Amino acid sequence: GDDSGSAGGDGPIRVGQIVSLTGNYSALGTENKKSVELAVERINGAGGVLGRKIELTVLDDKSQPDQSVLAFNQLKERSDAIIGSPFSNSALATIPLVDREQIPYLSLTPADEQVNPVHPYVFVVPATSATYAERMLQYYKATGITKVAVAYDTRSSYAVAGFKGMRDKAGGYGVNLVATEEFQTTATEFGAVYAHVRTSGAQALTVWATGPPAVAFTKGYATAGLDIPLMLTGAQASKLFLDPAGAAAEGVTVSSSIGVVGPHLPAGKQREAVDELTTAFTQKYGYAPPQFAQDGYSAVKLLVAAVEAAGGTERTEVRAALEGLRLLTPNGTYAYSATDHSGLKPDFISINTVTGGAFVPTEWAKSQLASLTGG
Amino acid sequence: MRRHLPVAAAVALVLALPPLLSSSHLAVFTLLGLAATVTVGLSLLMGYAGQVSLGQASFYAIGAYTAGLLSVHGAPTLAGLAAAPVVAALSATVVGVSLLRLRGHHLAFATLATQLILLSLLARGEWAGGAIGLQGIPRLSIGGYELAGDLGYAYLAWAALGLAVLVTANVMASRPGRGLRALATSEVAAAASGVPVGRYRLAVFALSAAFAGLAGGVYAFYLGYLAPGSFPILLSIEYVVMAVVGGMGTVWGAVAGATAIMLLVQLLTTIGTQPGMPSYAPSVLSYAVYAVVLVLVVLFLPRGIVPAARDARIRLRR
Amino acid sequence: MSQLLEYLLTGAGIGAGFALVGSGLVVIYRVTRVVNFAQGAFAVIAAMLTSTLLASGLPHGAAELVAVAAAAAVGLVVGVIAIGKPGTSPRAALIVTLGLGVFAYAVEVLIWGDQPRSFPGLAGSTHVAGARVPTHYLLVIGVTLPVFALLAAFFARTDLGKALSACASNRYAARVVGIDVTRMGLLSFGLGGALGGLAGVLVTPVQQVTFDSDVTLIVNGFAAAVLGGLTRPAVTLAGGLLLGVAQTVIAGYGGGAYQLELALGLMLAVMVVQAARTPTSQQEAMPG
Amino acid sequence: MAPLLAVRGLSRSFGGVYAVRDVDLDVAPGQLRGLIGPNGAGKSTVFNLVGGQLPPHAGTVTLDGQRIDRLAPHRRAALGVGVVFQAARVFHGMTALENVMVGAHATTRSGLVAAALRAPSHRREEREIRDRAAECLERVGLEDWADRPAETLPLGQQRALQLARALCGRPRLLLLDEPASGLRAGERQALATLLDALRAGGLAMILVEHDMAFVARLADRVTVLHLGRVLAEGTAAQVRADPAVVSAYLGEEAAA
Amino acid sequence: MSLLQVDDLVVRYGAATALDGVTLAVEAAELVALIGPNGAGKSTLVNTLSGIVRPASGTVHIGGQLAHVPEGREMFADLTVDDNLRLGGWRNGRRGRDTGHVYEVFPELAPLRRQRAGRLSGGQQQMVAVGRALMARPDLLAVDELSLGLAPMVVASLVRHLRELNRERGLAVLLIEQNARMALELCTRAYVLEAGRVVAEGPAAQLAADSRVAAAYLGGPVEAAR
Ligand SMILES: Nc1ncnc2c1ncn2[C@@H]1O[C@H](COP(=O)(O)OP(=O)(O)OP(=O)(O)O)[C@@H](O)[C@H]1O
Ligand SMILES: Nc1ncnc2c1ncn2[C@@H]1O[C@H](COP(=O)(O)OP(=O)(O)OP(=O)(O)O)[C@@H](O)[C@H]1O
Ligand SMILES: [Mg+2]
Ligand SMILES: [Mg+2]
Repeated sequence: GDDSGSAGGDGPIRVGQIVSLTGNYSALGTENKKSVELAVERINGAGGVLGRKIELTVLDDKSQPDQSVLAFNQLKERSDAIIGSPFSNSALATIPLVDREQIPYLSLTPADEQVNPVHPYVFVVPATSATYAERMLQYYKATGITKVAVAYDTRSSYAVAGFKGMRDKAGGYGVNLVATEEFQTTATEFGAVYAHVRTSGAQALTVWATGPPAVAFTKGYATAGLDIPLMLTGAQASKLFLDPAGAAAEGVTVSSSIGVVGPHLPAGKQREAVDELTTAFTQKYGYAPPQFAQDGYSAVKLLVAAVEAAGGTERTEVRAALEGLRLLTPNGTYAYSATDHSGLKPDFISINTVTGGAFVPTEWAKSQLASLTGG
Repeated sequence: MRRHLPVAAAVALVLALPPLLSSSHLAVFTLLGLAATVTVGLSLLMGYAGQVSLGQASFYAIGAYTAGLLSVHGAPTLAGLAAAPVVAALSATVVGVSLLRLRGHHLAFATLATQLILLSLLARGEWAGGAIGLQGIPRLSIGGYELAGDLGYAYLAWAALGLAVLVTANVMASRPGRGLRALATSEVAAAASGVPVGRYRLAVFALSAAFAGLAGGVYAFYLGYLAPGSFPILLSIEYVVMAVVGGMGTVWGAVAGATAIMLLVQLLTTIGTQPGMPSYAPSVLSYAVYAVVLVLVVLFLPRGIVPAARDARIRLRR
Repeated sequence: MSQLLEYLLTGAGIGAGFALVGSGLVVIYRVTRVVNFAQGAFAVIAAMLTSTLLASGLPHGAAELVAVAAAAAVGLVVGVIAIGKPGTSPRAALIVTLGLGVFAYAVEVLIWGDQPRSFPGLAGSTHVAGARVPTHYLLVIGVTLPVFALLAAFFARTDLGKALSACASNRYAARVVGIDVTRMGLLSFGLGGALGGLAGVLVTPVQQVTFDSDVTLIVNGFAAAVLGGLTRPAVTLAGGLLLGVAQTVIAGYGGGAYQLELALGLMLAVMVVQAARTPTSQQEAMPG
Repeated sequence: MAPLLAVRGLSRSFGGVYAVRDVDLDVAPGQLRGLIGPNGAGKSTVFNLVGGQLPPHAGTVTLDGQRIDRLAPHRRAALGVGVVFQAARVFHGMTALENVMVGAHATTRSGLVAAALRAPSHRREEREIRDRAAECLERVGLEDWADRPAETLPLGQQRALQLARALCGRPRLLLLDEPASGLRAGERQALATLLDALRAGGLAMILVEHDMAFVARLADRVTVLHLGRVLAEGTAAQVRADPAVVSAYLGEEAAA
Repeated sequence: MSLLQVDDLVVRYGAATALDGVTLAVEAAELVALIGPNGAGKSTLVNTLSGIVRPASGTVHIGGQLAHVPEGREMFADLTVDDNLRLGGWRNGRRGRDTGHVYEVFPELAPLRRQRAGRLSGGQQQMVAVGRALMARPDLLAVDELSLGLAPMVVASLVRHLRELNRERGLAVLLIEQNARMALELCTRAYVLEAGRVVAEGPAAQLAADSRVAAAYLGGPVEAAR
């Protein structure tokens, strides 16, 4: 490490990013990295923050928790803030060190455990799975669905948390979970789930999963002859899901952050925030920004706003600034507080149907989004 | 005495190095010590006793979770650390009683399957923190003194390695060690010479698991957090690579192999994420260079780094 | 009843996929005693290539064929590097194939990126005796069975098949009788590549591939093949089917939370019982 | 003298075909029994049944009055059964001396823990094993090869090495499966002298060998196996004269 | 040129020299014995002939089909006896498939043709090893230990067959044999190899009469006991 005094000063603002560029989470991590770089580039191009440039250092955690710790150790002395890994285990391995070193840490993984209990310096950017669960229940209630089957990947902490959130809150929305099906990350065939759901009398099926099983599930569902809607979660709201699932995804319901359905937003600040990212990202990389890109971009936005509010990079001040922040980003409007480090409300989640290979908000979602003018 | 000189030099280096390292290098140093400890055990198993384990990380995990769970539930941390190798060895014994009937690739597969099953149990078990992991493991305290700084863990990791090396060297140069090496060639002939083949196979399996468990125990306190994601199958395969690259059938081979692979990986990570590198560099470059180096080393030093170095030295002396 | 039949048939479909990956491992191991860790990469490359070819307008069938041929060529290249150099032991060659598998990651990411891909297979489902089975699984079974029949016949009945087996059985003796052991090894790698490619193009339509899907593929293939000691095609097929059917039946009647563990446990039990019935003295050649 | 080894009604089949059937056999201390017969007669199978490499399907094996036919091979070794296999089986990656030291396993004790701690008792025993092994190597004339990796020894030396390894276990009964095969006349001579000396020391031995002259010179008694059964038993001269043995095994030329 | 011509052959294993300038020849239809103590380099020589060991220097010329009976039997343990034999005919392609003539030489093997070779007794394996070499229908048969583990009757019949093949088909043999007396009786010429060098050569009868050779290889009291 070089000079370790990190407060104030006029030098660049040093941001470290720990991200999975190899291993299981690399598909997510690459998008995180691209969008963070894009945001930094744009901000520096526009003159920086408080007249200071942002200097970004990116390290690969290889989708391994201890490599994340290694990366953190490498970054801690020369970073004013850190953007964390998309892999929940990596993030959780790093958080004790964040507590000790007291560096503002913006996490790009949605695990509820990071904010519950609150760690003073840890702020989560993506909507947590519990938030998604709540939004889906709102949708079910609004569309008169009361009997729901749930299937979840027992090995994915995201899926388990989502399932638990749904189970705990279902009663409040008059929803009855008539079937609970478990499967594994490695599963490629779900005939048993389809069969069990078929006999359960459910009116809809929610699947909590990340990565490969979601695609295999959807492909199987298309030939299973079930005629109730299949509802997937934010983890599927990207081309990482749409491309491999292909025609099988047609007609499936998928919840997503609002950034994913930017063109369907009403004109206004929120729409502008999304368009800003979409235009820049598409220009640079040739495709529309997926969910994970929105998270990365929003993280930089949040950080910059906090530094501006704090008037510098003094860590305690940046932390305090984050806690009092209200900021419009492509992901929605964040409102962190001393007791809530997860920031996003269910309102910023859209429920979509895959139509013609794209995410199109449902009628209900459209009516909800109509209020999101952001100003 | 002259034989002990290189060893003494190595010990002195290990003692002197940690305070000089930056905190990130110190972390690498610590993790290296742990990886080498596991690899010494694996090399013992593969190189001497001729058994392949593709699930060695499971004993690393068992050691780690043993130490973690005990101390999370209030047991003295030192007791947790002491229990780590013991529980790992016991698990190996229990698993081994039935699995060690298997040989060669059957055994390799069985160990791999065992690890998959273990990971799955950990990911499902609320008691173990589930997929999200076990949080809040305290730091290790020895006699009321809490090992808070990273320096202490670096020494601890390398002390574990020292112990593993010493025990391995002692065992291999002795009666049971010879029995083990013999049964690697021919169990029939070894048994006819009086070697209790089954018991020995089990014992060496347990011993190698104990090393992995000890390393896991240190890891638990060092990181303070454990998750199934920390012990993937690929980690087990990495240990095999380390053992083969370093050279099997020699204790120092395991250490050299772990060092070479670990440093290579860190180097590639650093290079790949340098500013100015193309966006695919971190993955493409690190995969490609890692692969090429690995393939070249294995093709041109098929018996491993240490035996090759030894041969070269003998040739130079001539 | 028809429910059980449905589980059995879909299980056989997945199991056949496992067995196909395993078959390539068997062909290579049987001849060279090398456990080819690059086997999964053959499948991934063929699948990725198929998706590209289909996207560029090549019809189904042709695209798959080209991809399988390409996988065979990749197999040959892997073989040349892994066993082409004299004095490379099977254990060293194993690590080389592992390295080449990682190298394939680099190539795949460079060409196809790190995002998952898939392509459609046979659509819809078919009713078999009242059970509803995705049609694509019937295709997988329909290809796998004849492939294994051919493979078994090739090794058991043809001179070339026997010469190939002889290479691993006793390398020295094979050279004594004039078999070119290296050339036979390369042949097996080519064949193994084609089989891996075939597995890739057949299983991808029901799931997806990413550059690192090879790990899962190889674990399943290894599980299928190891039951027959990595040398026996027929037992490999049985192993794959056992693994696949056990998973669907367990998921169907017990729940999916532990299907893999239970299926693996079942395989382990079969292996241990098998081993217990053959004493050591028979696994090694008898002292005679 | 009471027999050290008593084999009664020993039988073993492979896939329904008997390789050994109803065989009786005795060896007393200081006695060398020849075991001869055509190829595939069941001689090596008898050795495997006595040594424990194969379980018998019927019959008993007693050593010094104790049943050993259900014991694991390493237990039989500990009781004093030494084996020299027909195919040379030396341990790879170990020197000739280390190979022989493995043979001492049967009669030494120190285990993993003592070795790991380098306990004094263990170090003493190590020295003793090394001395004993060196002595055994010398007995078979391999002292110059002590530090060579065993697998690089020529075949003849590998066979001698096996003998040294067996001797290092201080056996009471030694099973020798064609120990002279691949040896030249001079080397056979040396082997014969060694076996004579061992017999004089009270060792009981069973010798399988196709060289009738070698057997005749050494064996006190000879058992002839044919198709798994005992065809004849007696002194070398007696069995050589037996017409059944001539027609099944020796052939007219050799007997002439 | 001779059927087999070896000139100044040097073979090394690492730093150790196993053959140190060996020159030897076998003419068509000639029976030649190669005798020498353990470790002399006999197996190394034969392995070099069949291309398994690479020489450091020197040349090997073979003017016909060579077949090699390796030391230590070297079965394809998990293949059947029949398959083992057939592979012996690998070099001959289709013509190499007829195993009948081998079962004539070794009638003992006929009932075992479906048995896995690894399960055979030692002597039975040696028969397969010799039979496998005969399957190549060679011009030159290099035998590394002919009678190893074979019962006396089998040896006698094998010797008869070799003589016959030599007479009828012009088979040449380079014979390494533990029983030097038998080897010198069967062969017309012989070489004595010691420590990697040819130390004596000449007509077999003449070598058999040589007192030094007799003492070392033909045996004293053991053989004399006959
Ligand atoms: N594991 C086995 N499976 C099947 N058959 C076997 C097995 N072991 C031995 N046999 C058969 O049993 C018979 C006896 O074999 P054994 O090895 O005892 O003969 P031997 O008397 O030692 O012959 P040799 O003098 O050739 O060594 C042979 O016909 C052999 O083929
Ligand atoms: N693979 C090897 N590595 C090292 N040295 C070897 C190897 N093979 C043989 N040697 C050595 O080469 C020399 C010649 O051995 P070779 O086997 O050719 O002798 P041989 O005359 O056939 O002996 P035998 O009569 O015992 O069969 C010996 O000193 C032997 O130790
Ligand atoms: Mg025998
Ligand atoms: Mg030889």
